[in-house]
Amino acid sequence: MTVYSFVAQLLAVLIAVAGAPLLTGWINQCRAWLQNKSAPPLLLPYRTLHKLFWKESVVADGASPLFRAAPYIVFGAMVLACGIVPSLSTDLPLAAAADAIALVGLFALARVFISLAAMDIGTAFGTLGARREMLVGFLAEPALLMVLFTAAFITQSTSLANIVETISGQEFAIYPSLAFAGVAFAMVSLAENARVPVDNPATHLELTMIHEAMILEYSGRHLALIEWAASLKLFAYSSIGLAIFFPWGIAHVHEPVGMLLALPVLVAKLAIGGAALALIETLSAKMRIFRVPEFLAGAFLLAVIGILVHFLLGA
Amino acid sequence: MEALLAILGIPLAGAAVLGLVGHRDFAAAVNIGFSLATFVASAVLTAQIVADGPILVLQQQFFVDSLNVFLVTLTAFVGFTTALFARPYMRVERDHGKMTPPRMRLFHSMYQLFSFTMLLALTTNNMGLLWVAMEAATLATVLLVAVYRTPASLEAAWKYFILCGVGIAQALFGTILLYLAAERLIGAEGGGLLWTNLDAVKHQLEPTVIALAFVFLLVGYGTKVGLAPLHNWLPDAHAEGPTPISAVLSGLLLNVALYAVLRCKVLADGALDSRFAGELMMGFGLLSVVLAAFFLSRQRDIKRMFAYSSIEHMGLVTFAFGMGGAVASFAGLLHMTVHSLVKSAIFFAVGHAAQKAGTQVMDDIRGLVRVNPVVGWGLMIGTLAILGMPPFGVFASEFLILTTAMREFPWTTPLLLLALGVAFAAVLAKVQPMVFGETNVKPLAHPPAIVPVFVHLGLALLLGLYIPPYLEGWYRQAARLVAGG
Amino acid sequence: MTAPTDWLAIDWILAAIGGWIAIGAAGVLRPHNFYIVARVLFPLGAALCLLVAVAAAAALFAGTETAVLPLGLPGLPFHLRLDALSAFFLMLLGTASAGISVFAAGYFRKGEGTPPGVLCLLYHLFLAGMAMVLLADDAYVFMVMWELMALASFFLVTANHTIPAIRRAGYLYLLIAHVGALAILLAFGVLQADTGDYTFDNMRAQALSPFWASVAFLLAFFGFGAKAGFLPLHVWLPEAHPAAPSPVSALMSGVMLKTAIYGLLRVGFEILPTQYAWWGVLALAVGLVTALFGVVFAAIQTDMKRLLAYSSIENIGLLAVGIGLALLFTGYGMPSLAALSLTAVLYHALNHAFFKSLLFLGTGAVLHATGERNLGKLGGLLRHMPWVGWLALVGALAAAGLPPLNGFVSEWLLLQSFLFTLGLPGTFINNLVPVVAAGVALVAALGGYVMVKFFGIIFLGQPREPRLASSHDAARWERVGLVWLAVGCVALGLLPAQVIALIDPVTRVLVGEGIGPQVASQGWLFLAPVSAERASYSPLLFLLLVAASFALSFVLVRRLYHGRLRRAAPWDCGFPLLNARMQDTAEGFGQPIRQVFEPFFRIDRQLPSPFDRQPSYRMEAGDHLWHWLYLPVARASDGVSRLVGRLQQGRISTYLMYSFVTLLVMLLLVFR
Amino acid sequence: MPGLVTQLINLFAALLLLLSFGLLAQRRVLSLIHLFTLQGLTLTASTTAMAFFTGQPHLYWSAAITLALKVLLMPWLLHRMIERLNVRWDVETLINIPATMLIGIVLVIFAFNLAAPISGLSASVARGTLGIALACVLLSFLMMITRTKAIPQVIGFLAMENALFFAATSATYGMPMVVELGIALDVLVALIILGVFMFQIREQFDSLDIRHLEQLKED
Repeated sequence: MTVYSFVAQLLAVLIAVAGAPLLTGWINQCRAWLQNKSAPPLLLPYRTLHKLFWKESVVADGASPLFRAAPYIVFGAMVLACGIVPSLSTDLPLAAAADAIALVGLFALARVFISLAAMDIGTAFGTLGARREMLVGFLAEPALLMVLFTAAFITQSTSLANIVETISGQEFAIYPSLAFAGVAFAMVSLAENARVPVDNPATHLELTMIHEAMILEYSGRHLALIEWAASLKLFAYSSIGLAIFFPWGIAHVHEPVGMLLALPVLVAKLAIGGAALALIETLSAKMRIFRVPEFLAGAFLLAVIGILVHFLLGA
Repeated sequence: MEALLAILGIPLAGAAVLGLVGHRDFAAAVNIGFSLATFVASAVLTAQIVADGPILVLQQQFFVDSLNVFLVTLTAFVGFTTALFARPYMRVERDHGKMTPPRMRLFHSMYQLFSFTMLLALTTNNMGLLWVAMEAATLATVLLVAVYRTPASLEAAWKYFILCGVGIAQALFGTILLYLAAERLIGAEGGGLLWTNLDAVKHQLEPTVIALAFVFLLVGYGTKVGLAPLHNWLPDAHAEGPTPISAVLSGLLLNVALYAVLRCKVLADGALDSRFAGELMMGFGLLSVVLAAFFLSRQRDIKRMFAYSSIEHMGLVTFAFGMGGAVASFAGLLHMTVHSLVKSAIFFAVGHAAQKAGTQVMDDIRGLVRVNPVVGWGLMIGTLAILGMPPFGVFASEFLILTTAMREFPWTTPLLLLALGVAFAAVLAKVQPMVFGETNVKPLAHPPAIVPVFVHLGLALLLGLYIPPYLEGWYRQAARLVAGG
Repeated sequence: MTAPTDWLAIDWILAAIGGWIAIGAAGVLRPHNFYIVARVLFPLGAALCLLVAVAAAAALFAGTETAVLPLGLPGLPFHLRLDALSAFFLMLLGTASAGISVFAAGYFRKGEGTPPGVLCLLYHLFLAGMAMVLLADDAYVFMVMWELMALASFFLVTANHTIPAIRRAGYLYLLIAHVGALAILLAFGVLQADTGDYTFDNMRAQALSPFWASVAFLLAFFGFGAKAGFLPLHVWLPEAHPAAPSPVSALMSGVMLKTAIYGLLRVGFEILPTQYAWWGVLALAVGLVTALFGVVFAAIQTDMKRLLAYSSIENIGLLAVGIGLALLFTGYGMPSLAALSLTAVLYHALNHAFFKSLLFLGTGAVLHATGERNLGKLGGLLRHMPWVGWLALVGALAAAGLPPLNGFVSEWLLLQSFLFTLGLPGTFINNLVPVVAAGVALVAALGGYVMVKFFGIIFLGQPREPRLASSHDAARWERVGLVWLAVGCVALGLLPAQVIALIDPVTRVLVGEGIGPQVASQGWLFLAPVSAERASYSPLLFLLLVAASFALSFVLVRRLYHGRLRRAAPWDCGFPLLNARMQDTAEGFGQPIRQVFEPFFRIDRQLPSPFDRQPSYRMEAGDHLWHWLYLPVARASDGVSRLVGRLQQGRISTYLMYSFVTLLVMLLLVFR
Repeated sequence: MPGLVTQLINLFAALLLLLSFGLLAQRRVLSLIHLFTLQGLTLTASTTAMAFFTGQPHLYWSAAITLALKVLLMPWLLHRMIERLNVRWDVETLINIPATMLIGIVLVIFAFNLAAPISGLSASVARGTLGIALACVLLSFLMMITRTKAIPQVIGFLAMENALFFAATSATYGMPMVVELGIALDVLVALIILGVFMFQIREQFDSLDIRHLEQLKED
């Protein structure tokens, strides 16, 4: 790998790690506007992280090393995820280390560890959250995989970089299969990022919370890492969606100039995407927990239909 | 020659001697002694036959070739081991007061007489004498079946007697017809009943007569083989008699009766130049296998159940011989051997088990391995062996039979496999809880004679894994005689 | 066989098998001498396992070796053959069972059902039987060893035979195994095509008509499926595996099931000359249903060993799916793609052998420490048995199919091979394949759910019973075994390129193609089965990156901020009476799955009424197939035997009538 | 001359068949025994005739044996038995007599047709009799089936032996001596053992009704 592509890779990771909280902040802001509340400052997430890092972290008596290791593992997994999803350029050396399937595996890894950590203390809430998280996961994962498969079938490759190159490379074409996949992907990412209507990041109401229930025992730097990882996850999902469904503007291999152009494009796309997410969250109401499987099953089926459509229409 | 005389003389003498002293304590030992002597003599005879071919002695009245000499050895051997087993078993029966001294005497002398009739039936060359011996075998055992004098045992004996008597009468009619057919070729001056002569002229024998004769002979001797639907005496007689008798009935009598059928089949095949005889035997065999398999699952008395299993296996052997051909006949002979070894072993184990539990009802026998691991494992292994589990010999022969059937008569294989599967399910379901689990049986005064069980099972295991060349050659000769090719 | 110097691999393996039998015999000589059995014989057996593994690995590339033992039937002595396929599975057997044997050396305790010596005999006969099955090259030795294997494992399953449920499990197991064996026998009967020669060589030579070839395949599929636990022949598996002592469960689940897969591959690809696509469709369908069924049932189990048994059914289903794909590809003449999916199958077989054995042994250690199999009474064991706990975590992550461990690699390969189905002709298949792919993805995700439940409930949280606090960690021998298997899981996960190099000759035997060279061309670091553009995966790099960002964040946080930590009681949400019993139970954890997959189960629930003195709650999720298939069959045969029983109604006149009628009928036969 | 012999033998044969029907029809035990004795007598006569005209010495012997066993010894034993057990009463049958007779006639026709092709081949002067012998066998079989008491069943059994014996002597020139001796011995022992049994059965069930012997069965 050339020095250039190395730089590109590094840049992608750094931008993701640095920019992820910003995206979260932006979404919160939009949501506040849409619900005409007075919006929190855009940089609030950074301050929260800073504050949490300074706080000493309180760990329950019975906690095993697993509990303390989990935040770092999750954070690391999310960083890697952001590293292999082409956000600025498709020229990612790391992309060879993990393709789309491995990406799903990566998310699963993070999910499993956070759930295990939640069960580690042995409070009722932790296990409850873990159970619900896995419930979301076992439907969301295959759905996401099927979405990626649709793209993979179209481009005959599971390496994200190649998918993006192929889709953005050829002249503009409408893929009905991608339409299905897109809807499915939207639903999945809502669920995966603990967003309304599946979960509500802003609530601590026992009966409904999923993600929050799992991290109830965390505090201080551990909590900070988890929150950061969550925003990284959101960033990763957004850039997956952008990369597959709106790949235009992402720099190709061997066009250093593209990088300069790609950054503003990315920011713009993320801004729009975040606004859209906030809009969805505002318009829809939180579901009862046992509606969630139906919701995700719907996403799963849509994704499968997407592939079937591709098989039948060859497009 | 001398060996032959010894084989016939020793048991006869034994019967006489034990008729006098059979009630004494040492009688059991004497019984064993005579059986052992018989076995040794038979071994000698076998050696001679294998060395220098068949013999034909005493005005051609006796004929020993590789087919019957192997059955002679088997008979003598199982007779010997059964005598070994009978010693402690009958002791216990006596302690329980089921056997009075007179009955002991009857048992011992009749035991020897029975083995005499078996050996006579095997070695004689005269179809008439064969019949006489078979009838005599019935007479010798029928009193033993009734020896306990319980209503059930009397009923069993009565049925055994009447059914076998009537059946064997048909065989006599068949023999007469055979004689009638032979007389025209061989002449009235005797000889017309000598199997060797018949075998020599079998191709000129009148087909219609022979067909008729074979039907009667098959019904007659088939009754004693226990082919369905002529089998009805068999379970009762096995269940109600003393276990050593069940062992020899299952292990020997059935074989000898089948041997008689085989001799007749050879003649019929020669005369008829059609598959008539074979098809009849296949029909009977198949019917017996299937019926017996379904009978098995409804049994409550353990000896009764294994009696049905004997019917099943005899059916299988009959089916094999019915198919004919070198491989099938070979398999049939092998199956006869392993069946009588394993089945008698099972009856030994069952006998001890039933004595320990004080009942033959399977639901009341539990957890044998806890009290007496050897008997328990013996019963378990024997059962699995008889169910056709490798690496025991039963599987070897069943493998050959099934594979031949697949080739010759594919439509029969599903039936056979169904029957085998049903039998497996039924028997295993009954035996497993008897052997394993919490126990209710109590140890006995006299240590069980466990050597015979494991000797038999060991031999069966050997035959499943490795058939020594000379044994194989011997089987092949015999198979050639049966298959008539 | 002369001096060991010029021994072939097969000779070494045969020697090892002989050694096992000798060990077993030695064990029986001193059935109650616990020390010799545990400390001498089992380690010896483990050494022989390693010997087998090494010899087999050597034989993988050495080409085919044959041997004929002077045993067996006249005219049909034991033909043995060691080709790449056998060698691969022997390697699997050796490596996995080495760990299991070492564990067993520490596991078997005094005074548990069957005496240790007898167990030792049965255990090593079991090993020998499996090895011989893998070597067999004619129908007779195959059947003999196949049944010997079944028999030995049957006795091992019922080792603790005083419990009626265990006896029933053993009975069910042996019965289904036997029925399957009969089917296999029939399959061989069809394969030899009336030649009467039962050597596999002869069967290979036969050119069967499509009909008979299909019959043979279906019979083999049924027979081997019965052993592998394909639906609907799976019912014995969740009964037998929990019933057995844990090392035996590990051996059965990890290795024995693979012998069934081996048989299917042997018959389906190697003996049968041509494959037909619809076989693949069948295998795909059965496999998917089996996998889904297995994982869904695993998710709701409350007994840890039953849970693992169902998860074995799931993995077997995945293997069947892979075989189905391979059949599809060969059926349409795409051997290279078939090679890809077969690589996935073999790889997954190897992985499953390792992680499932590891998990079963882990449950064994837990069982010994706590005497408890019910998940509802376990918990928090990670603190008290760290060795078992952390090693089980490795196994659980591998079983959950998470990168960078081994379970993920094979699932990755399987999914990869799905991506090539676009080239397959036929609308039906084009509709089927995506659905199956989706199903596989769903199964994989649910596998994660199951493993989180398994590990979380047993090892995490608070001990649900006070006495668990006193549970002790695994002893020395057991640790060694566990570590061996865990290391295997990691190694298989991190070095896919090297493993595939081992699998390559096997696929060449089966379909004449292999993906080895292509993979090798990508270097040792990257796994790219077809081409780097299509897909590539590098577990080492993956691990490295996660670890790096882990370490980096750790260091940075310490450097920029601080590492202060305070221990405190868990937050009780203001409810002071929180205790361990209030944790989520196994039932609770499975409840969402039960809700979502309601129709899968035959649920009978017993809810307490408000007026109960001792209110109790009971919920059993039964198996529909049991009521739809097995009970009717049992009833039918019972009915038939009742009818048959009528014949024997005791009246002598009737019996005479039978004979009379028989006679007349036969006379009529002559007469016409 | 042979013509006459043939007629004689056929006459005896016819007599035998008649007696078998008689046995089939007869209700009273005592008369059953008488009929059986007559049968034995006829058998002896026919055997002697055969011996006389064919000049086969051993046939005389078999005639003598028949006389001794089937005319003297066995009837005597049977008589003693029924006195000891005092069972002189009527015998009820499972199937009523006329029906039994009808079946019997059918059997006879069947037997004749069956034997027709064979009897032609017989070298014996009495070739026609084989069919009759077969008929007698089947009739005795039928009798055993229809009787519900022990003694009649035994008599049926012995009658069957008679028929077989007749077949042996008339259709062929008699079995070899050793065989005949053996058969005779067997039959005698059989009868004795049956006698023993009947006493045992009697003391167990205090009746000779074999419908007591229906306990061993599948249920």
